[in-house]
Amino acid sequence: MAFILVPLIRMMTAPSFEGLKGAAKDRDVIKAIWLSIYTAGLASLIAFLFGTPFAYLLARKNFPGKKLVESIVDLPIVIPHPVVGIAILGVVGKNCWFGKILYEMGIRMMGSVAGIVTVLTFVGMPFYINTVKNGFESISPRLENVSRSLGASLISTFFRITFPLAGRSILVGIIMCCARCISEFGAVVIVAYHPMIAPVLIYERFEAYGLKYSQPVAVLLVLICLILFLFLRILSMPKKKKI
Amino acid sequence: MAFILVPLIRMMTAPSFEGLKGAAKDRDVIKAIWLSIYTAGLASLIAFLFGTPFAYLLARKNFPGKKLVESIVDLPIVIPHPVVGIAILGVVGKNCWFGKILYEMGIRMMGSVAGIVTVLTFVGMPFYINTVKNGFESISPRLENVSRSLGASLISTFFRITFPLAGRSILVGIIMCCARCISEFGAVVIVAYHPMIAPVLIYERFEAYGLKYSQPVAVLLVLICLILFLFLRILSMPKKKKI
Amino acid sequence: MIKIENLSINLAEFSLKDISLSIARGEYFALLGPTGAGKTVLLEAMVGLVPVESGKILVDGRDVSDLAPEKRGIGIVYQDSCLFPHMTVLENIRYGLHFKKIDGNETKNRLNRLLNQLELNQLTKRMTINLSGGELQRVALARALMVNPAVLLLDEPLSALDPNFRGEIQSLLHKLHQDTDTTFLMVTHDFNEVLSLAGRAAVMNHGSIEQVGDVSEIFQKPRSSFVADFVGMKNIFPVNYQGTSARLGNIELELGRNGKDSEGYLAIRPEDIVISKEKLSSSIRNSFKGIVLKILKQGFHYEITLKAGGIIFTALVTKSALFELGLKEGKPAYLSFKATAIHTF
Amino acid sequence: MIKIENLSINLAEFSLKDISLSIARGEYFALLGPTGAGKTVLLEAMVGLVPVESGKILVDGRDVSDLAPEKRGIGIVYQDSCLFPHMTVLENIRYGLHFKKIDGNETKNRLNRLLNQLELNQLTKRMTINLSGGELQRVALARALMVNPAVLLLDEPLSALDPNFRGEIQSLLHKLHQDTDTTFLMVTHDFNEVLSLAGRAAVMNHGSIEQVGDVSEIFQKPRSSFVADFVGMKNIFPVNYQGTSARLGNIELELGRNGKDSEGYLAIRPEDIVISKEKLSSSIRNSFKGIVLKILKQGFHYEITLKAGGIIFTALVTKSALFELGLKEGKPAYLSFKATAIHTF
Repeated sequence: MAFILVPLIRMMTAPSFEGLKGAAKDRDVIKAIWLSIYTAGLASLIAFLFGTPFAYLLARKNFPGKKLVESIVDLPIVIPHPVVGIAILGVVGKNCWFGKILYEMGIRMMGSVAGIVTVLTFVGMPFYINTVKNGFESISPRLENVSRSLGASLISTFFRITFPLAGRSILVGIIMCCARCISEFGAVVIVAYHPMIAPVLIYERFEAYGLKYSQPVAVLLVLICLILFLFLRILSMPKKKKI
Repeated sequence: MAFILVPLIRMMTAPSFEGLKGAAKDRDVIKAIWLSIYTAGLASLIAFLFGTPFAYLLARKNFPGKKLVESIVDLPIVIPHPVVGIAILGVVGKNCWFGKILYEMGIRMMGSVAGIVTVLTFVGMPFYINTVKNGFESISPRLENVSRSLGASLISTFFRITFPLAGRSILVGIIMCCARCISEFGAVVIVAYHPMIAPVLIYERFEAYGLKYSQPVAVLLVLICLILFLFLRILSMPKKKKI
Repeated sequence: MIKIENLSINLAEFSLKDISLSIARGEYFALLGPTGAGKTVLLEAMVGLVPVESGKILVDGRDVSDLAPEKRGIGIVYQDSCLFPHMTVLENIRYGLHFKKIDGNETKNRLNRLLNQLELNQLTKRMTINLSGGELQRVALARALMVNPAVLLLDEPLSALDPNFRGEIQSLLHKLHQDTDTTFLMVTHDFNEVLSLAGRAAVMNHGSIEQVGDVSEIFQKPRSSFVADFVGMKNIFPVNYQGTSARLGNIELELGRNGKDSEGYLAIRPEDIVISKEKLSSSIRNSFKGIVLKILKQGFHYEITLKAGGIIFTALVTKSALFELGLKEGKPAYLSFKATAIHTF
Repeated sequence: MIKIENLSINLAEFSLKDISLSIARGEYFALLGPTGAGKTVLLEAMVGLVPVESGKILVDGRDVSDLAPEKRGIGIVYQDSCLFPHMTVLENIRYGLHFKKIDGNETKNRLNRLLNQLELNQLTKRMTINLSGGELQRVALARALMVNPAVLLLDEPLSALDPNFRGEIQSLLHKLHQDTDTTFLMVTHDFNEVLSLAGRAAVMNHGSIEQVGDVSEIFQKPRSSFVADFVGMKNIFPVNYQGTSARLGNIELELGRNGKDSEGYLAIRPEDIVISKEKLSSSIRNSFKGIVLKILKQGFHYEITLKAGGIIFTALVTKSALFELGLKEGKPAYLSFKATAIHTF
């Protein structure tokens, strides 16, 4: 507890209000934080669109090799962050056929927003899928059975019963994914040093000017994370009531 | 699925066998990987020692502010990685009273193994505590009640009933914590660029020599992560039987 | 009407072997069996949640084996009622109407009838979280009957209720069944429910059906030792048959009919054994002197264990009979039973 | 012996108000009540898992209210048996011996006796995962009795079992209770179990005790309308008392004793109402002409609903009585009951 709290509180209180104000006015800082939020949001949206049906499949169906698929989904969590960046560069780089296609379509990954979003989706996806999968699992399949026995098709049942009941889990999943994306540094720094997301900016300030000058930006970013996190906690709180 | 697998497979197959052998013989690489494993193991041990009783408390007792405590435990997951490093430096640095005490005791955090372990414990602890907490929660408190009604004290009950039954969860928690520690980069790079853990080495190679030269080291590290991960999956597999 | 022909299912944990069953339109049918007998799998196969390996399921003559659950016309009510928690009571009941073209007037009439019969008029605007167990189950019944299914499956509909609510829902089920032409198929553990509600029943064991027939037949003429044991037939003995009599320990029983092959089993319900102080001179063919071993209170009755001719019998008597006869452990008594009370298998 | 004095407990969800209860050594006591009445909280307070707010719990005269659970000498058996899954059957049974100094010979004898009584000799080396429901519960009983507790709490010990196992465990409980001097306190939903096993019982509602007494007294003389309703007393009416008679709708009842205050309730068990075609000339004081409204099959009996003097009565008759009397819905019949069968409260 103290071990976790003391460093954070110390950091939050270290920079003067002036320093914070200065950082909040710094155009580079604002741009970086905005880019962080923007790319994290995009990555979460992608996770929502592609991850939701996938999570439903994992929650409801049993098929041979399901454990393997679940393991693969979890992989990005355990891969060292710079390695994630290197792996993605390996695919989208110009000496891979896929990278060539992208290059010819005019999409550049290295050092672009598209690259950042790709990396963030990669690291955030498992968090989204696992949260939403648990959400779907906590809804009794009997509710869906009853719905179908009353004449609703599989798709009607999903949109009328499953989706509304899993709404909270989906929101929590999006926030989890978002939080994970905003906190990512190691993978992004490999793929795109520029445009600079906030953690990269903090790192650069730390390297160039030392601890004191990186703290105000860090505090601003943490504040944003905390707000997200607070949302998460408030949402997951009244979840205790049984469905 | 493909989105996760393709970059990884591509990366695993990109470096030639010669390149891998070369990397495996490189003393710097071996030293870095060993340091990664060693520090991750130490951090997991610390998490085990301090996290187990804490997780038990969270699983069994209800107290006002429990939600708050749980939120604080989860905090390190959402804090951007470089910020974690900066926060820890803020406490152990020489301009904080705590840092001064450490300095006078001859313990240096900045650029030392102790520093790395501290950072890793910080990021790994929530994974350990949450996993083990879930493990404890899945053991019916009635088993403990019965044990106590048969004459076993609180402590006897913990060591004879709860701990053996939670054994698998504890192992999974340690592996989760270990995996998270080995994958960490952003926080460590702030506190200790040297001695170099494997992700930092990979980053340095990438910056200095480019993609091609970082890949072999990345593959080696990923292999280690995958082995850890395989353990995790095998352990969590037969957990389906009801307790 | 629902008809099941040679249905086989193979799941990892359960399998059903060659199930055949025919339930007439409007019947109230009970499905009995121990936990793990495959009752729930059979229900799920009817609803269409478990793929059928071979065999057919016919609803009103239409083969539904390959149809999606929503096209089968089979409703289901689970023991935990499974109301949709994000809807009000009324929204729950009307849910099925979104998917069925039903005439507005008919809908209105049926809704009003169900709300009245199930006494749900006061609850329509409530959320389901605030309902009691009995109320939940009443709403679940209304929801299932609102779409007028051909067959309604009831999966232990009373088992999650407090005993004092059970009677209430039980009489509702009786009434609802009489008022519709829906076929009711109920899985239950409780013999009392079976005897009160169902006309016919089937007993399942290890994935196959052991016996199908009228409820009274199943309880009074079990056709296998498993069924006899399951429905609580306490006096089951292996015997040697000789023509119209059977040898059991040291005593010879009069069957009044030819027995089975040379060897087999016979069973006598404890209620069918008459206890007396003197040998009865009546139309009863079998009367033996024995010794009372044990007297055990069983609800409002007493269970008497007697030994006669080396065989231990169990009989059930009322309290007043116990006192009138002055039965005591260790004292002699006569036990008698009619030839027709002996079930052979 | 266990004695509870003015026990009060306040939890977020439940509270117990001023519970007092005294159960003699070696008694078999049953605790009844609807879900949510606080039965489980009371058990947990006795075991020491819920902090007591005020009041005392005494075991064999020793105040244990502030003792840790392991020092109270109170054992518990849950419905889901709660065996330790990482131990064999024998290790489970012997578990309590690690913490108690018991003479080796005594231990051996008790272990053998329990293994024999509960027929566990063949199972000692098995892991608990492979046992059936009945076997699990037998092991749980052996484990609890191995440490010879002063009091054994049984939390619905039969409710998780298949009905055909219930009888078996029920007779085992009866036997075990007779062979030890341990006080048994059982929470149950099943009246049959109460009537078969328990001597005395208490009915709880909303965190307080509504009635304590002999089992027969609770079923035959419920002291509140809640208890009457809960134990299935169907005929409960509000009445005006006048001396030794009571006015109920258009009819005047003879009580044979002075009634309560001017207003109150009375109850008659359906079994105590006699139905006849002619007015009975006997010692029965109350006999009225009525009309049969409904005949409903109830297990092996029939429930007859009659209307007499504007009041609806429910009576329970056997099948043979139904046919002998030729009762039909809409036909007249007489209903009679003794003055002593009327319970006033």
